[in-house]
Amino acid sequence: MLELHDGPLHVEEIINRWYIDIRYKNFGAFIPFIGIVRDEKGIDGLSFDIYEPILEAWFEAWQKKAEQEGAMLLMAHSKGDVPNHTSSYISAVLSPQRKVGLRLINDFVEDFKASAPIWKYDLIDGERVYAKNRSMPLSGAGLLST
Amino acid sequence: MLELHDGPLHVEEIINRWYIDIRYKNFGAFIPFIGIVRDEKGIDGLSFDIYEPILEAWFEAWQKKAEQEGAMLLMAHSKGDVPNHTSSYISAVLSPQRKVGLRLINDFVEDFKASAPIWKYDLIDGERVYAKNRSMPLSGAGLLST
Amino acid sequence: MARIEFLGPIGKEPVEVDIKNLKELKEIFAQDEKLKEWLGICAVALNDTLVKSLDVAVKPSDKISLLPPVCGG
Amino acid sequence: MARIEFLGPIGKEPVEVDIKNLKELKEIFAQDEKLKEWLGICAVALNDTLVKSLDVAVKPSDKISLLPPVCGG
Repeated sequence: MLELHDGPLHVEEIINRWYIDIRYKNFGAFIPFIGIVRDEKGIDGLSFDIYEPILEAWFEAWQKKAEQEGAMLLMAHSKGDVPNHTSSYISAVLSPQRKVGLRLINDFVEDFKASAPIWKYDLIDGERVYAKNRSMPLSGAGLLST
Repeated sequence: MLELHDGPLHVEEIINRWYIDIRYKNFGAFIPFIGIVRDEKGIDGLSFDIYEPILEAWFEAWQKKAEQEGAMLLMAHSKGDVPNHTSSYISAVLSPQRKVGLRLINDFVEDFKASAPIWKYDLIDGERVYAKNRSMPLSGAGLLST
Repeated sequence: MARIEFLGPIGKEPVEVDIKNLKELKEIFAQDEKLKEWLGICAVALNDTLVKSLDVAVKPSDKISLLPPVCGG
Repeated sequence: MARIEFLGPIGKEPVEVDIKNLKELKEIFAQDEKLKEWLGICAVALNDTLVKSLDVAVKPSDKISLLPPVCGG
């Protein structure tokens, strides 16, 4: 399940709701990854744009991969502004055994960083500044350049 | 921080408390691993014995290792009986960046399985049956055998 | 006319172009000074699927998206 | 007398023994039929630190623990 929220994520609400939803599904490991906006480089927070159709297709492909190992993925992400010390991103793996779960949370989060169509901006003095240096070109980038 | 609880862990209370404690400490990644007792092989639950002095020393050694990478570890474990579909084990890594955190949660949980002085029993018809087949000899086992 | 969308930080309104394939789009964009800095780093999606080749036919009902470098989380 | 504790599933009460090193403990235990199944799989701690060698001196105030195979979580 993929959920998008306006502004910061309510970590307690989301984690508790997910746990209540899944605790009788007989998974042995529940591994959330919670991203929290760090106060650094003088920013007031981050801001995000998301292209939902491709994000959803990317997530569904990962969900199928997880299901083949008896596992399940959950993900929440913020749209718009997210102040320092609040959360913009939570993903979680549910798996029967720990080894599959620990591998999947690593691979899923890493591929998320490389492939999810989400654009990050630093919030500095009320302005959105594209975090170009921390961003990664998607697969096939440069196709239209001369 | 290492905390031991009698009976099942209250997942929501623990995770929420940890999150509230750490959210202003400027870690970028909070990665809990939550172990949930699976209903399998006809058990009613699990039960645990813990030898606390060695568990605490083991945890403190890991905490020092984590601190050297700017990270921090949290752990909760049950003593005694833990029914199916409740949690007996939560550990969490806090780290500035995701890569260190994802590596540490994997390595910490794996070493926990191999090294933490905790004994597991299946609860079957009210009896505690030592889970010998799923248990791992500690480093140096067999020293006193002839 | 195919519709071209410029996602995220590109900050450009969608345009409609009369093209038969992506090669023609590349030629049109080559004349756009403001797009130059983006073309080298943008991926391209046709109807929400990333494409890797310019030899892709484009129909008038198609949607083409330019996706700059990403950084979720 | 050093105190010997049998942890977890061994289910045996602590005993006190008069030994100068772990080699002597091994000799005493070799005569205990009920311990036989455990000795091959148990690790040994001296004052809560795992030891790897039998050439370890034991003082009367020492605590020795036998730790069977573990399975936390």
